[in-house]
Amino acid sequence: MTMKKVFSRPASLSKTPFHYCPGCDHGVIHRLVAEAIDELEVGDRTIGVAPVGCSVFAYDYFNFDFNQAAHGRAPAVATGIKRTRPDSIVFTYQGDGDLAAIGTAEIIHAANRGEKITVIFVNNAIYGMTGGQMAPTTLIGMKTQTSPYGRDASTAGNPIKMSEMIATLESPVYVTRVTINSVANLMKAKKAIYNAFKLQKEGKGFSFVEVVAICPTNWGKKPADSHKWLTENMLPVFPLGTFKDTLGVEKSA
Amino acid sequence: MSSKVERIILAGFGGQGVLFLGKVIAETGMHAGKNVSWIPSYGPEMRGGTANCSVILSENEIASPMVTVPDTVIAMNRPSVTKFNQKIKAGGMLMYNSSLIERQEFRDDIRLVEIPANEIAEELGNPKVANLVMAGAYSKFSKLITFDDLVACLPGLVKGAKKEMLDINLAAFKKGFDYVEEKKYMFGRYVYSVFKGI
Amino acid sequence: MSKWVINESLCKGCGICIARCPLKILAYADHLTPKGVYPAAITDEAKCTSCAICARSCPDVAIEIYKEEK
Amino acid sequence: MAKVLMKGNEAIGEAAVLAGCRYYFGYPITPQSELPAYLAKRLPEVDGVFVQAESEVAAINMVYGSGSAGARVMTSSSSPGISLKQEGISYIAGAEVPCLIVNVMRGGPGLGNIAPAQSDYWQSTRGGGHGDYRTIVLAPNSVQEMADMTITGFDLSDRFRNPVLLLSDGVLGQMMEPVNLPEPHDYNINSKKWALGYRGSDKNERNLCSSIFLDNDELEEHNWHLYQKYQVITDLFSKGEYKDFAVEEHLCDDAEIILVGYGIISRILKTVVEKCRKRGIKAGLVRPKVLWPFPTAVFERLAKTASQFLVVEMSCGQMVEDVKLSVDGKKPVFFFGRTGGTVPSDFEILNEVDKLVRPD
Amino acid sequence: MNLPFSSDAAPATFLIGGAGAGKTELALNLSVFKSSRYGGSTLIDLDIVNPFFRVRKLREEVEALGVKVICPGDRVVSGDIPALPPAAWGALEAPGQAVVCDIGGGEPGLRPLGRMKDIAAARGANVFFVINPFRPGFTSPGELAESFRHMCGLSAMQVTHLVANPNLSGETSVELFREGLAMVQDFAGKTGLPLAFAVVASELAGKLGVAIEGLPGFYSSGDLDVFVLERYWSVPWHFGVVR
Repeated sequence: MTMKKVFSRPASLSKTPFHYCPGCDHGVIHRLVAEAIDELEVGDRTIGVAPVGCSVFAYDYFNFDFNQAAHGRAPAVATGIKRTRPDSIVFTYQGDGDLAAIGTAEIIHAANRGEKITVIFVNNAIYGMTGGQMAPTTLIGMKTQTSPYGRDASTAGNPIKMSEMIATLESPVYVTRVTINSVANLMKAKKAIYNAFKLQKEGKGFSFVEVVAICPTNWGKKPADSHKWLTENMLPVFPLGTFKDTLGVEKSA
Repeated sequence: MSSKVERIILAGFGGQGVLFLGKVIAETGMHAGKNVSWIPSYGPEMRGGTANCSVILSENEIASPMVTVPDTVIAMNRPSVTKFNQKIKAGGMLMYNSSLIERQEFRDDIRLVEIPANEIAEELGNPKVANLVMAGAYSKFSKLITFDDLVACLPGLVKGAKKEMLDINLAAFKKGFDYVEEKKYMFGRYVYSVFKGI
Repeated sequence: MSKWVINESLCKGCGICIARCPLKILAYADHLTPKGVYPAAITDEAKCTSCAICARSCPDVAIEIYKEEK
Repeated sequence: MAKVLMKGNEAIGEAAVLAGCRYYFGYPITPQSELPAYLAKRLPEVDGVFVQAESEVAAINMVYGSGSAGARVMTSSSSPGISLKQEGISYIAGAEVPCLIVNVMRGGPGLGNIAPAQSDYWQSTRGGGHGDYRTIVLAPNSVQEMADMTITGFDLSDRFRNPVLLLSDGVLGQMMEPVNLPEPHDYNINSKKWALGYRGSDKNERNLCSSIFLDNDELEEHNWHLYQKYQVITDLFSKGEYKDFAVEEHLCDDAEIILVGYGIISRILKTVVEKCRKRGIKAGLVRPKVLWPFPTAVFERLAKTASQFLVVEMSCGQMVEDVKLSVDGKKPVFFFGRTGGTVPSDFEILNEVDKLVRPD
Repeated sequence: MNLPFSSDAAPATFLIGGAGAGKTELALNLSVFKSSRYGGSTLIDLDIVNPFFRVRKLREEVEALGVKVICPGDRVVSGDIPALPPAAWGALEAPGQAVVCDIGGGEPGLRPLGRMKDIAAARGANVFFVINPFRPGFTSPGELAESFRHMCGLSAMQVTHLVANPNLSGETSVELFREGLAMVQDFAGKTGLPLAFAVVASELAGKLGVAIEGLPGFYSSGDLDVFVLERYWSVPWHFGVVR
């Protein structure tokens, strides 16, 4: 009688324990990235770009090469890496402050140039790292350190829908929004991340996966309550779905 | 004109090809084994509608490439004369495009050379080569480059040009050179008086 | 028959696995790990179907699941 | 190879290609736009990559990425654009990634104008971005040197894993002179074991390019490591193999007044020195070819023999501070400068020399 | 003789309040006091706001005094990363040692408490609202009431006691102390919340007629319980220096 592994830690994920708060979604998203890399068998030629934000140490949690970029600049750094080593699998891992505020120019133009990279965008509607300030994706009325009276659309604008925005561009081949609030959604997220990397492996073009995620600490909620809050409040604003799939990767899979 | 160094300012309207004219002279100088430098007008000088560049041809190493006191000014339009007339070294030369610049009271301590460059170019069927007419004319005066140097250098300067174009450029050089020759300017003497009272 | 293994040094006691276990056979252990956390533990391994929902949900990738091979 | 007549900006571009640089990331700004234009045309001919970025900020970060992946990579800009690049330069210095950055200086502060200037001396030699770091700063004064120093710059940056700044100005960028182009180098992208994507058989750990050290002790260790590297560089330039490369002296041995200038100014000063000599004034010229590390030793030595120094810059006086530090109060150091795009003429500088040498 | 504060024995104490109210200094002192009194205590650093005022800076010093410090991992200790230590939950759940929780100043610091309100309620924790009436936002009865209402809403925890910490740092005089104390007492009267004690710096204790036997400790000054502080944390640019 032998025991077969049903589930274990993916090889691309290092043994270093995450520094994240208990219950943080980053850990699951890291794992999904590592699983996709393993399943595509590209772990020996993957280069990640870590952002500024809570996931600033992302580089320590994977067993492949990493660059740690300045705030918002990861898509530019990834462009430099991918252009230099076109046979590498290059991805950025960015939060909403990084990608949707300070680095808006970089992400839009990397997408528009059709850089053959994968972007994992973790949207939790708040700046976690600096202590819970308003993000570009903060919901209307949501109170944060810098929107103490609730986000007011008349002065702070509306939540930016990055996936929808990027899907308007010609070049990207795959733009999708997922979440991991339930096991079913988690499996869809896993598939989306796999698809995004698969397209890159095939040399196809810019792929973008937005993961709507929780920040239990800055939301002041237990993880389960946070996932519930996400479902009730964030998903109506950030609807799940695939906004662009030029090559039909979802159907072919 | 010193035999060791020639400092030239070339000026005109944008589009008259003065920067290219400078480049032709500099490149020719280089192929003739001279030290050369070329600087376009740059910065505040660019304002006011004239484009200009400075070229130095020299037997020796060129220290400063800046030309503040030119030996020669090649002026393609009126504002260029106004702008650079007073800067020419005493005993230097003002070579001007008389198609666009009326004869007038110039300084009397410099050599004046008038070339109806536009008219000559139009005769050749291409008004754009007026600048090259001036190049041909300049080679007549230069101690550092010759007409043959100019001709030898041309194919490298207009890479990929059609034969007709090359021919018309050569013709422009020639016309400019011949114009000076025919007019029999008195080299080595200041001929400011030539125009006085004519 | 399944085998449910937790790496207690990775567990942060967030409780997501406990909440999501469809058979409700996970609970906090009654001991503290060296890191000062009450880790998740399996209460009735015999009932485990090795669905791996707990493992997939774990943000710290602390759980491994094995199943008897036929 | 035969001489070619080239613009300074173009010479940098061609020299970069010859140095094995195949990656350029930039953004247009006057007066350096000929350089990206040249490379946009040239790099595809050698299977290189030219990317016009969305901003200088993005461009320098592309350089960071490409350099961290082992490339010989460059970017170029002019003063306001270099200000935007400072964030990236700080990261690149922190992560010890080699690259070449070209600044064709124009007037400032702010938008200033597009005229030539030397007012980024402080920014270039003092770091420019945040944190304790240095960039090697090379200051050419001819189109030939624009080409030569581009190649030296790549070599230095690879050797020390440090960004190198080629500090030029609008005049040098725009002027044409004959250039002897160097022989092409082969550069192997897999020559750097530390680079991301390096897949040599001797690689046993994953590679990381990062400037983050959240632990106080780790950061302090890293800072002192960088400092030691900068000391090594300083020594190599002041007494080691780059000693002669770092500075040019002209007629200094018997000089009573030493004129000091870099870049295009040094060319004018050479004319001034010649004119001075003709008039019986014992003038000499010191031209720092490397602005960091500053050639301090030359000034220490000349402070013993010369009686005064005159620093000439196209700024309100920036390098003059380094000259004063080097002369260390032993002899008076004077300054003459023009700004706003006016390149001082040999006559006005001569006039200044006259005032100092013949004070009545 | 140390006068034990009547509710001191509660197994867990949360310190909340405005930024700069003096929570961190009080947390350090309370945990040191509890350590000496009960043979050990635990201090939890839940500050996700300002990396310059976190107890983790003084970790070694207070651990030498028998206080177990729980703070985020070493690698983020100097970072601006709001990772909460998982052991915080374990410490609050575990029976045994007295636990003091220091919460970061200002409103954002209060948010993470939402994750802990259930466990705090289950343990019957003391939730002290620390007031320095000389800090902006607390200087008039109206302001104080508004700030209190607002912060209680954010913290999701039920405040059990008020703590008065009237001080102007080194410039605190007896008169100033009494003036500030009166304001907090007045506020306590209005809200019906008990004023647990007032915080007094050791320099001021003598002037108030408190005979100190050991620091830090609880003493009586007339009808008022005071907690006299040892100054562990004088100014942020001296952090790490313990007298």
